[in-house]
Amino acid sequence: MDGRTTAVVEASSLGLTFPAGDGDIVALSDVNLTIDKGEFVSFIGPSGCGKTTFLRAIADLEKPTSGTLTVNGQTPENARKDRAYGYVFQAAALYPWRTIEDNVALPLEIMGYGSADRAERVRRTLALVNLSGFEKKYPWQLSGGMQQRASIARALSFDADLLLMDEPFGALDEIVRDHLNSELLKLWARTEKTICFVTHSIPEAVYLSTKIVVMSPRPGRVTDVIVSTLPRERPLDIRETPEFLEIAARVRDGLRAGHSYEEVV
Amino acid sequence: MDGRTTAVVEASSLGLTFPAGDGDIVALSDVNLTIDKGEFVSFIGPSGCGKTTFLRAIADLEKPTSGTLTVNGQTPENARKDRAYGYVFQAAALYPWRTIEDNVALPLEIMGYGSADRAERVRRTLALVNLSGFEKKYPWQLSGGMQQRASIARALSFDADLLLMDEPFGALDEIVRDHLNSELLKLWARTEKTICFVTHSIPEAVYLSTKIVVMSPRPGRVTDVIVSTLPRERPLDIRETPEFLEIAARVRDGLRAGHSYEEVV
Amino acid sequence: QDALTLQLKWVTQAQFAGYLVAESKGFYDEENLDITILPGGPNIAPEQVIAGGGADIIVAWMAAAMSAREAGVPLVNIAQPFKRSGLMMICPTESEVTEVADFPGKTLGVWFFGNEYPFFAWMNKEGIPTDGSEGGVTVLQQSFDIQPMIQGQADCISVMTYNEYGQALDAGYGPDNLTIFNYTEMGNDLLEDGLYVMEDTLSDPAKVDAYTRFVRASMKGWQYALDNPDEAAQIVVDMDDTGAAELAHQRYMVEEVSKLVDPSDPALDEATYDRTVKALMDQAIIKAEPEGAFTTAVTDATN
Amino acid sequence: MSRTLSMLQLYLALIAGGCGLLGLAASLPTIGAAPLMLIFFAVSALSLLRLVLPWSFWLDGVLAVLGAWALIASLPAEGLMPLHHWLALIASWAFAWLFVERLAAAIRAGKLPETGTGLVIPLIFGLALIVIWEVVTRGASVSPVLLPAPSAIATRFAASTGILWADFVQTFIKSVIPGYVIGCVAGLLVAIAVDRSPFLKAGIMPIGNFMSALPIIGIAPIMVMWFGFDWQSKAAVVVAMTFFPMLVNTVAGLNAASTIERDLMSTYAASYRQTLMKLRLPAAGPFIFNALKINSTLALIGAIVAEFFGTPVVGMGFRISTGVGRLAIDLVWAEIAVAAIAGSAFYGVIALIERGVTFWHPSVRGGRT
Amino acid sequence: MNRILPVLTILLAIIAIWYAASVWMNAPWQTRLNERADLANVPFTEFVAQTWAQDKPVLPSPHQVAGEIWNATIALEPTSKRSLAYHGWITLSATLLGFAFGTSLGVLLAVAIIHNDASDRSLMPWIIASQTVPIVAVAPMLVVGLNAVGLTGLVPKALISMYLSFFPVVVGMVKGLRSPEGIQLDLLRTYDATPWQAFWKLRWPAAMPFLFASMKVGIAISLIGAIVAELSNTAGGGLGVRLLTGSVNGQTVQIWAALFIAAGLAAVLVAVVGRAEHMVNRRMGVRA
Ligand SMILES: Nc1ncnc2c1ncn2[C@@H]1O[C@H](COP(=O)(O)OP(=O)(O)OP(=O)(O)O)[C@@H](O)[C@H]1O
Ligand SMILES: Nc1ncnc2c1ncn2[C@@H]1O[C@H](COP(=O)(O)OP(=O)(O)OP(=O)(O)O)[C@@H](O)[C@H]1O
Ligand SMILES: Cc1ncc(C[n+]2csc(CCO)c2C)c(N)n1
Ligand SMILES: [Mg+2]
Ligand SMILES: [Mg+2]
Repeated sequence: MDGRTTAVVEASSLGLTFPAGDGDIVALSDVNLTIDKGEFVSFIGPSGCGKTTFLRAIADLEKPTSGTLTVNGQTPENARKDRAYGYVFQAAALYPWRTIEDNVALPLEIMGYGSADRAERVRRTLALVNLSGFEKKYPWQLSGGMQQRASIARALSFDADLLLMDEPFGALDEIVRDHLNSELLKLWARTEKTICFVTHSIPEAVYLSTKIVVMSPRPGRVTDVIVSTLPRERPLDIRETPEFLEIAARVRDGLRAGHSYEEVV
Repeated sequence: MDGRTTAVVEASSLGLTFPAGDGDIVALSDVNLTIDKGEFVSFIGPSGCGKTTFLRAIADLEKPTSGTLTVNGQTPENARKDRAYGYVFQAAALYPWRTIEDNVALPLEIMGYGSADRAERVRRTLALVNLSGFEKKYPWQLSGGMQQRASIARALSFDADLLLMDEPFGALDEIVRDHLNSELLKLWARTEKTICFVTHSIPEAVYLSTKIVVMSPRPGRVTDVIVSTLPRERPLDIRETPEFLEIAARVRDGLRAGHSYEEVV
Repeated sequence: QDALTLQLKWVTQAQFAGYLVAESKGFYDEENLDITILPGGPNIAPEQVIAGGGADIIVAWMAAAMSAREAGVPLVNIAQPFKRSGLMMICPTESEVTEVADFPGKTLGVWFFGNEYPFFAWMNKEGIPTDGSEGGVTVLQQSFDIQPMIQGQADCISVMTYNEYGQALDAGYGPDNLTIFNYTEMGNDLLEDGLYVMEDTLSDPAKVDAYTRFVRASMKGWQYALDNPDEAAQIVVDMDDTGAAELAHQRYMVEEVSKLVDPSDPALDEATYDRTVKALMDQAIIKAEPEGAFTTAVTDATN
Repeated sequence: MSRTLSMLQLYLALIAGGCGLLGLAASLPTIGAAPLMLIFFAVSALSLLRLVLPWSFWLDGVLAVLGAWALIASLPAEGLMPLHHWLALIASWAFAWLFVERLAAAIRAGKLPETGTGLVIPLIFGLALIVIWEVVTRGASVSPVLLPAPSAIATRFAASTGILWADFVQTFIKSVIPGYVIGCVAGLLVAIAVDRSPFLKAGIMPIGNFMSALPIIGIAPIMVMWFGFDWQSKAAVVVAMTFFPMLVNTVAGLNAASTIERDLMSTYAASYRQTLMKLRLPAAGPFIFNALKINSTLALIGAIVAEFFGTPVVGMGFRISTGVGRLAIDLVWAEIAVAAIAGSAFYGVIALIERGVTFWHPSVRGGRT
Repeated sequence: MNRILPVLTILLAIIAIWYAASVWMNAPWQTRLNERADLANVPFTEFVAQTWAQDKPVLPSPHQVAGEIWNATIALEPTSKRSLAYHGWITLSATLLGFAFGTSLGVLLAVAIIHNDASDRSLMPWIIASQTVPIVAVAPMLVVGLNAVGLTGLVPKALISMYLSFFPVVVGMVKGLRSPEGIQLDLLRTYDATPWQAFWKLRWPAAMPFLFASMKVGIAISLIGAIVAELSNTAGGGLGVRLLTGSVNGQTVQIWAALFIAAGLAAVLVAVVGRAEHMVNRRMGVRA
């Protein structure tokens, strides 16, 4: 798996066009990006710039229309069949007829884990996202934030080395978000996973990432890749340091550049 | 209308309890708050603390169960019948069978504006929110941000003196949000409207408001009312000034106090 | 035992008393026959049932059977217990119909579903148009009860002497406030309730033998029914799976049917047959003179 | 091409080709008896070459047509079809299926345009059913009194257009249309009235549900008794049949507007009428059309049933019931065909109007929000 | 209580209107009867009573129907051929068998439609067309045809029930099996789940509410199918046969009694499906 290269995701001249009735929609064009093992990469950019599309392409949920894309050195399809990644969608997408533990167990059932192993993994990942005690509840009995955490647990349960997260904390208020951000950082530090993370929040992107990919729309392009100079160890109040603010300002400039207000929204 | 007092909204010992199968839900308890004419008041607090409920009570969409609440010195019901306010819901709530301009014209039709006046107001408010050129589109042909702006235009079209806005910019990305924030500030400065504004974002609250109401849940109470010392004129980069950061820190502390993480989420 | 299925033309009632009594009294068993009697109804065409193999013998009116013969179901009459027709048209006094000449411009209720041929043959004979043209009658597809007369929806309605006429009597109608046209009395009767089988089965002597025994036992049933009308009515009521048959009404029906059936002679009267065929051809209900549409082989053997 | 066959397509191809091969072998003793059939068997057998050579799906379509043609051309006038000809039926059907299977795949892959070709598939399916019907009824000598062949029905249809048209006018124009309009409008109005009063709603809805479970067959004789023999009683049955679906759907539809959409009206202090006209009726549109579609099939059936219980001597139901009595089964099927065509067309028209009126609904505009 | 009161009020109103209507509709015939019997000047109250007690009324009064229902159910042995309980059972058995057939067929077709492009495109128009065929017209011929291949009794009736009841099930199940959102299907794709797994773990449970809604419609229609079939298959009895014999004998009271029993049976069957839905919902943790 970690063959000749440490690149987990490698995109070169990647393009992805959606056919549409009145002219095609170019969602991604000429994207070149390498994500190495153990990196925490944030994607930021205005709505519709192709962040989700790029994550979906990595996950083999969309087919690139040009260029090449490899995941763990293989095609995305083979990587998917190897169950190389866990995906956290923008919405929690829990199945309402399953309890929280059954929801978390879903990928394990499908991948054929034994039932003892399953129970153990469910217990462990639920504890990790602070949901112990809610195993037997149904999704609608939990708040939005708890649901989102359950969906993260589900993606973590089978220990894929690559985590793809599409605005997982979009619906949460600032305090809860802060808490989950630092939990996620701890998890990442502990497990050495590679994480691709989509967000709209500049502070969040700066706080979490080792690398920030700024994108711009029409067509979706990578306009800037900012490598963070922050240490790996990040207390919450790092966000008031000048270094942090400086990176944030750079991200903001990058964003604004690709953002001609009138046409984007 | 602007009778003996300048208080637009006046709540004293306000309580609102939802009856529920297993024990009532106290959404608001002992809320005391006065909002004067021309103020820009932000409400901030964790999910479920009663922000929406308070706004709905002002709008006469919920009936308080204890205490008193007056709007323009009258009961909320009479104020509603006087069409005293414009309401922007958390979701855009545009009618999918109407074009954007017809959606904006909806309150005007209902309030019996003449058709020439209607056309003029629609044109003007759509221009205000930067949607000129999209008059004939249907809501589902617009992005979420554009929909949200159309719903703001709809609330502005009939020039109510009081604007109630429930997380109007929740679904937008930072850049667009910044833009709309400054537009809103300009509008407010120009028209002397009174604005009640719900948000989850501390910078947004601080940037916009003359007064920030911090709430905490279970039961919904007002834990802090912070009067902004920022000038009325606010360029975007005011957000990097120490004064701004200090107010933001105070809001954050207020929020955190009411926020015992485990039980809320 | 030879198994045979008999498809009746209508719901279980005393119109078929002979067969029901024969079954109930064990006359068929005595002839070493295992008979299944299937009730009919307004949506069941016995000619179609026998064509589909759902029955061996059917009770049918000759006009319908001959018409079916032309349509490709080779039916053959093997016996004709009913000698006379029970069909009548009745007109209440309010309709102001007292003779055939009064018909033009009136609305007449007629049963369809293969029961309409006698009426059209009659009108054809009288020269009264039925196609809605000038000087003709308006025809209604009548429901199978006397409501159209009670409701005044038709000026005259079709009845059977042994069934709907009884309902009319119960409802307070009678000879004094009705004009009655009896098809038999007018000489317009077309043979009703004969027994028909498929032609190809008659080449099998074993089948013919079974039919013979069937007819013999059935006639014994008829004889018994007419001799013991009260018991026959009770048997009919008992054998009705729908529970709709009323004893008093069935008793009336046995009485009336006895005027139409000759239990001593199941044979087809050739003169009546010829008249029926002529009437059908006159009216183009059938186009060609039927060949071999009846056989006396069975009735000859019963003696 | 051969690489792109799915499992199902592979099986179908093997069945089609295999039947061709077997049929070819079985035809050899009587070679020359049915040349068209022989050609069909031969080419079918050849189609097995698709395992090694490319074989366009258009060829499968051509073979399906050829097979159907050969079958119908060689149907015996009397008696049973030769046993090995049944292989041709199976092969021809397998080719048809294979053709639509591959055609659908081509449309999905974007190799063929959706419009036009999309219509071809249901048409082929229908034609396949008719060919099977024709071949089975005639090949197995099914009595025309039980089930006539489509060709016989078509012949009768063509010869009886006068009668069929008169029956159509009596049943559809005079009974169905007025009954449908009255039933639907009444259901809509009562729903609006009921919706205003929670008390009425709570009282009427359970009873409405009970009534809609009433078997209408039972209503028909009563309506004939009440409203006479002509179209009025048929229209009354149609009214009774269409009223409750419309009532139930509209009541549900009037509740379809979301709380927030209603609250919006409330913030404008809109009157009941304004809320009804500008919000609740438009929001109920999809539900109302649902009822209109259900009713379009119910209405015709109701009118036909009612004609079983007494009519003037015209009408589709009359013709069907007397037709069965007279064993004019081909005419009965011609009437049934008229009913099916009229019913489908009625449904189609309502569905088209629905697309126009509720263009905004996700189910119509294609699901993208 | 606050559910019963409105229903009761409306019910009372209906019964009052019904009584009034039966006076009005039976009056002409009663007048003629009285004239014929030379009864002049019958007091109004007595006349009203007469219209409510006719033997073969145009519109039977509520108590006549209720009395007939009582006499034909409670007052009789359930095995009696005059008992509506007996006939109800016969119809019910055909209904249930037809409903089982119809639901299975509907589900199978829906599964074919969502999994196979060709089926998706070819079946739906014909399924809709199938419902425009007047089954009442086809039923007699179908009964004869099935008889020709040796099927009699329960099965032909059940097949006609099936013909009517599969339709709402296909329509509902196609919707239901397609109801999972793209994101939920994508989730399974990220696990590389097989179509079989996607069906059982996602599509099938997601379709449950649709299945039950369809089954409620389907079982009521099944009953109608069984009754239609009995009109063409009078052997053996059943509620349809009672309707028919009532109609051919002009026994209006008998028709109405059979109708009400049929509607009551439908209501009970729908309630039973609703009950089953409730239980499944509980097992699936659906919010109360
Ligand atoms: N299935 C699709 N068909 C057609 N166009 C699509 C499809 N999915 C996405 N697009 C288009 O592709 C572009 C990129 O979409 P994408 O969802 O990747 O944006 P995003 O950066 O994730 O935006 P957001 O921040 O709003 O989630 C958009 O213009 C969108 O309209
Ligand atoms: N209609 C209702 N019935 C019962 N409880 C309700 C109702 N509406 C709101 N609540 C409850 O009242 C409390 C306050 O809700 P409210 O919507 O005002 O919160 P909020 O501060 O707007 O939260 P958010 O930030 O998530 O929008 C919550 O606990 C909620 O569950
Ligand atoms: C000629 C022809 N034959 C078969 C099918 C496919 N098909 C139609 S119905 C059915 C059964 C259940 O789906 C199947 C497989 C077709 N489309 N066209
Ligand atoms: Mg996205
Ligand atoms: Mg809220």
